[in-house]
Amino acid sequence: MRRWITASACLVWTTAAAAQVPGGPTGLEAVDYPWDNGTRIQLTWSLSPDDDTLLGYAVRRRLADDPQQTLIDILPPGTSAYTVPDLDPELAYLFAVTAIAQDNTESAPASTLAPVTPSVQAFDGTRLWFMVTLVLFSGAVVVFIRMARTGRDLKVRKIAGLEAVTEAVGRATEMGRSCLYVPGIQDMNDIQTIASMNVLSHVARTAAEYDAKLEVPTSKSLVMTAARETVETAFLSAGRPDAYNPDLIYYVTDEQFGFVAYAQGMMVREKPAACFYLGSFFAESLILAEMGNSIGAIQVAGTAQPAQLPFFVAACDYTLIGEEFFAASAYLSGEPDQMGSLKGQDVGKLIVAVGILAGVGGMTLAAVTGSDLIQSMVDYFTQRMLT
Amino acid sequence: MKRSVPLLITAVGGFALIVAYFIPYTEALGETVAVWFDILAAIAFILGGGNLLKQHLKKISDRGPGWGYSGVVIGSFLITLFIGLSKVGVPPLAEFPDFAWSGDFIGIGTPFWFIYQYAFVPLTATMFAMLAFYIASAAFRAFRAKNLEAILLLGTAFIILLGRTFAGVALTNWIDPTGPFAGLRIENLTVYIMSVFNTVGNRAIMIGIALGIVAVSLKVLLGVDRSYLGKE
Amino acid sequence: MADFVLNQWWLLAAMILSLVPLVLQFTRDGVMPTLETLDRRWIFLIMFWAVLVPIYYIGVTGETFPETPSALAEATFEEIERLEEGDRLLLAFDFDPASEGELGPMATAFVKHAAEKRLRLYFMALWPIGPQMIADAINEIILVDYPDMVYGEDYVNLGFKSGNEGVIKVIVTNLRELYTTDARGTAIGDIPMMEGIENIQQMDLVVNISAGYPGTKEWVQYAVTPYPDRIRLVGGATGVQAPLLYPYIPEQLPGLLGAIKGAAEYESLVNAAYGGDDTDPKYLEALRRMGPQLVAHLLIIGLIIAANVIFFLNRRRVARS
Amino acid sequence: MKRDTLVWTLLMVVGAAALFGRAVFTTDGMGREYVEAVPVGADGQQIQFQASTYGAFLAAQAADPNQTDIQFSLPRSIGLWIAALFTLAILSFLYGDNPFYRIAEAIVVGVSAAYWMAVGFWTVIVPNLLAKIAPGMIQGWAMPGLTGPEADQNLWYVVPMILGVMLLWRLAPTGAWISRWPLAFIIGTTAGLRMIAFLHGDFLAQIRNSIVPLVVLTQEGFDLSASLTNLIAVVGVLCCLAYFFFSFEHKGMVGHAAQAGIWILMITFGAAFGYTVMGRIALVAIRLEFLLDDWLWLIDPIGRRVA
Repeated sequence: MRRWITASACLVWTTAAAAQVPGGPTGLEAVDYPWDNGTRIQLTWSLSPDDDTLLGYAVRRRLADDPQQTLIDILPPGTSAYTVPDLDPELAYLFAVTAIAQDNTESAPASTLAPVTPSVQAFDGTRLWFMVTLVLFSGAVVVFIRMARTGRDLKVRKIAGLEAVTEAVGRATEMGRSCLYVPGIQDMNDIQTIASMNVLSHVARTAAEYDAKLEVPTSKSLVMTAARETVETAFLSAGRPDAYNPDLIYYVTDEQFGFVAYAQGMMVREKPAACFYLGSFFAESLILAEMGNSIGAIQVAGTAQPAQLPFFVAACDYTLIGEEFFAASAYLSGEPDQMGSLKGQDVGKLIVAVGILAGVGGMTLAAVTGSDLIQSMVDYFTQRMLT
Repeated sequence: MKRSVPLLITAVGGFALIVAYFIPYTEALGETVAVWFDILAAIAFILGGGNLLKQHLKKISDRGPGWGYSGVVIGSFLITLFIGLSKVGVPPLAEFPDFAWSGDFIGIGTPFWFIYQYAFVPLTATMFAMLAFYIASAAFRAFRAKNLEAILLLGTAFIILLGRTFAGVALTNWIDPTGPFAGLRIENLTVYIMSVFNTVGNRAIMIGIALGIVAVSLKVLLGVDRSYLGKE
Repeated sequence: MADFVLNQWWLLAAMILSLVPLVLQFTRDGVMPTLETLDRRWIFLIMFWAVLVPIYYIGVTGETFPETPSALAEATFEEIERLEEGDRLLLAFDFDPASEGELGPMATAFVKHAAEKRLRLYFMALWPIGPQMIADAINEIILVDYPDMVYGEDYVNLGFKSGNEGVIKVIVTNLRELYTTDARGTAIGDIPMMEGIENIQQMDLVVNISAGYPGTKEWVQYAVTPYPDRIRLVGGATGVQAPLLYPYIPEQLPGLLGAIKGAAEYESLVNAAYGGDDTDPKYLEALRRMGPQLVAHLLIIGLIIAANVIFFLNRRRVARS
Repeated sequence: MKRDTLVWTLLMVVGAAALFGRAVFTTDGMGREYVEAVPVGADGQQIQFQASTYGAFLAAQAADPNQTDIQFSLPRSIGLWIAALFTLAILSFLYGDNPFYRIAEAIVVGVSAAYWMAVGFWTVIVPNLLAKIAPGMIQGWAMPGLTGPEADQNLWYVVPMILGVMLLWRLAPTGAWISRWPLAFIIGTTAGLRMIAFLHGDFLAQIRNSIVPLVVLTQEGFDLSASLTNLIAVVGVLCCLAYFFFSFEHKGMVGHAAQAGIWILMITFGAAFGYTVMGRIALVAIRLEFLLDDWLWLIDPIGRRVA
């Protein structure tokens, strides 16, 4: 039952008696991996003459000033090149490769003679494809924003949750009750909170126009600061700077459940008629949404926390799912710049769909035909371009 | 000055970090910025704490409804803050008996630990526990077969819930685990739903979110969205 | 059961009394109208009793509800059952006190099972607080119930190493690069059971109990994926984490215990095989915790059914009128 | 409604009286905490109190009636009672808003805000800001163990300090706009960092994972179920993406795909909902166990109060 008697396990006992020692690999060369962050070295060697009977090759490294060798990896037979990862750019290394026979006997090593130090280059070439991706997707957004500025008419579909924002604020005004806006419980270093500030600006503007009371409790001091700037600007641009009351935008506590303990108590006492939960939420999502439901408020929620979406979907009137939440401020503003960014996102999705279809097609073709060429193309796509 | 400089700071800060990501010498810049952010957030506590005091002091001086509770907030806030910041009752570390301030501010048995253990933990944990009640009332109200979407939502939740009880498992135990219909056994159904549909749904949501983040970030960096920068 | 009712009549009386107004409302207004306008506080109250009474019943009588092991729990059990005396088992404890409620019972059951099988146990942790969880398991199980197991020969605590998945990447090929001593500071070379151990590919099985990052996902990605033939992994995870691991079942992760339910199933398997007649209550923790789970789940299922009965009856009534 | 409240209040009072009577007049007892004195430090001079149990106390008393190693702890017992009352106060909100809940709410807000401020001061401001700017001073004050490369002065940290001061400028009577500069810095760097992180992490990984062969061949030949699963996965992702398209109304082909997409999303949400229930019930079970076991001593599943 000793399954662990495998190649690597037995490297420690290399003195198996009377075993045929395989021919070793030769001509080991180590060179720095070009265009990287100085953590890789490339090894190449010539195959052992007994390559077809081998179990594989063992690659070891050691520091130039330390005799202790470290096993890095065991490679299948037929391999004659390897990129050593995770090295330190400030250290010099020596490498050795041995051939291992089926009975775990090891050959004499092929060793590098001069120490090699991985060097840091000015550009990380391993991220080249990622840069292409980045340029492609940001480019799509930027190009459409520019196109929108030239006055092109860009149409988008309706999102029910966003149509409801104005209606909800209006209803709160009619009923003489307040609106509650919770911008999530994360700090300004979460992009969802930033997106929430953008939406808040439009909600605040609507509230200013309707003369509704808008209350914004926050869980972080910085969010309170940003929300005050946002709401003040919105009231100003709605022509109601006098109606702006900074005391309605306040800090509660950084603690998630302390915040929600306050929020549910406040909701049951003040009974806001419209509740907006837009931002990054965790477990408190359901507490807020259930409480809002029990007081009969119209609730619009939006988050990019996949784990909390089910609770918002179950308990709120409208839920903006993931990307819809990020699109909300563009929708609400209706400005051409903003519409352009939506189109850019769509182009991004189109590229993704085409990429997935191409990859799936290639992989299926490779599986059916067994063609190594197609397989290597697919591998390049998934292993290099998509990493 | 009031608006154009911040816009410049936003754009330069953001684009510099993007470029830095591709240059090995500067790729760790993001981590430095993250540490700086933590420092800024900690300094901003002063704003938050000040606002908390101001807001509740105002309620007390106005004698508005429930002003007594505001007194409780201020009292518990100031007491906790004083004990926490001044390390009341914290003995120095055993290795450094001469350094009176070296002890762990939340070491077991210290007053701050008592507050944490006997007030902070039970209060927040019970708040968290209230979810069990809300999840039941949400299920009762929301899971009604109004249309196909609602049926799928409640049907899936139902199967998963059933699979979490031995009664549910027993319900499909008669299906031969090696036969052709083994996939209909509730535990297999659960695994299938989670590993196929749940994975697929989350995958699409994640792709959408990433694109949304790109758009929002670019709008912020290009100054299209700048409401948070206030008025001129 | 009868004894319980007789001795603890006051609890049941309190429960029944508290529900009397609801029953009255049912009889007065009829079932349907009551359900339609049901105050959600009744749901809260029923939920409260649904959790409290089983806890109390199990706490007083020590009886637990039966558990039918699922295929995944059986697969997990089999993975360990297949090992032979003296085989090597790596136990990686990646959780903290916050998740101990769910994962503690799994850890207990894994250690008991392994100790009964006389496996050699290697403990390690990637979470800074993991060593405390390891110490708990050693103190409460091995030292108390398996005093003949010798430290360094039958079990060893390698302790915590920082670096998250980086640690896994290294120890799959070279354990000694990172672990020069065990948690007590003894040099690895001086520990008899570490003799000949170069890397964790030599382990016969890896058990990972995790509450998040780093955890089972990282073990799959950085240990099993590169060495699928040499490293076998089973895991235990919290209810929140478990769904994220399903995509790896069964190829890369032949066994998985999800949440307290998985723990209870595995516990019942271990106790059935090694528990004897009078199992120590500490080996029944998950089964005890399943009591309130079961009743509460049945309650929610009942609520969903009730909600839909109302919905359909209503719709038919509307259609008729 | 008033009568309801009265009835409930009466019930609570009766219940409390019964529990109190049981604790006082029977031998069962309730709500006491015990500690064990453990010597710590190099010379064992310092004494630290660690949590113990009533059972251990009884055992120690039986062995030596004069022992002082394990003893009753008044502060911890008071703490336990406060914790139990807080637990009940929060739960009482399920019935409706009430003064007990409002007190608990006020305390949790005040305590937790101050708690995080103190944590921020001792774990961020002191080691990550002050210790970088003035390591010598901090080493002599609160961090005597600060040595090695960690103890080098790093004046770069003056930058976040200046930004912090600008942020606090809001409190000054004029020039509040200066606080927009640090805010702009935070928002700009967040946008840059998150964009890269999401695109390079989740985004590419999700696309990579979506690329699977539609025909799965194994040693035994064509694997129908695996192929079907892959097909569902690929079509499913594309349909969900179609749902998120903003440019097209959900009509025609796109409409059908988007419809299928929303079905898959609903299955996803239902599954996550069902799966979360278990964890949430565990949370309330732990709170009730705390009340019944640690506080009321009504149950004792692991024998902590048996000698």
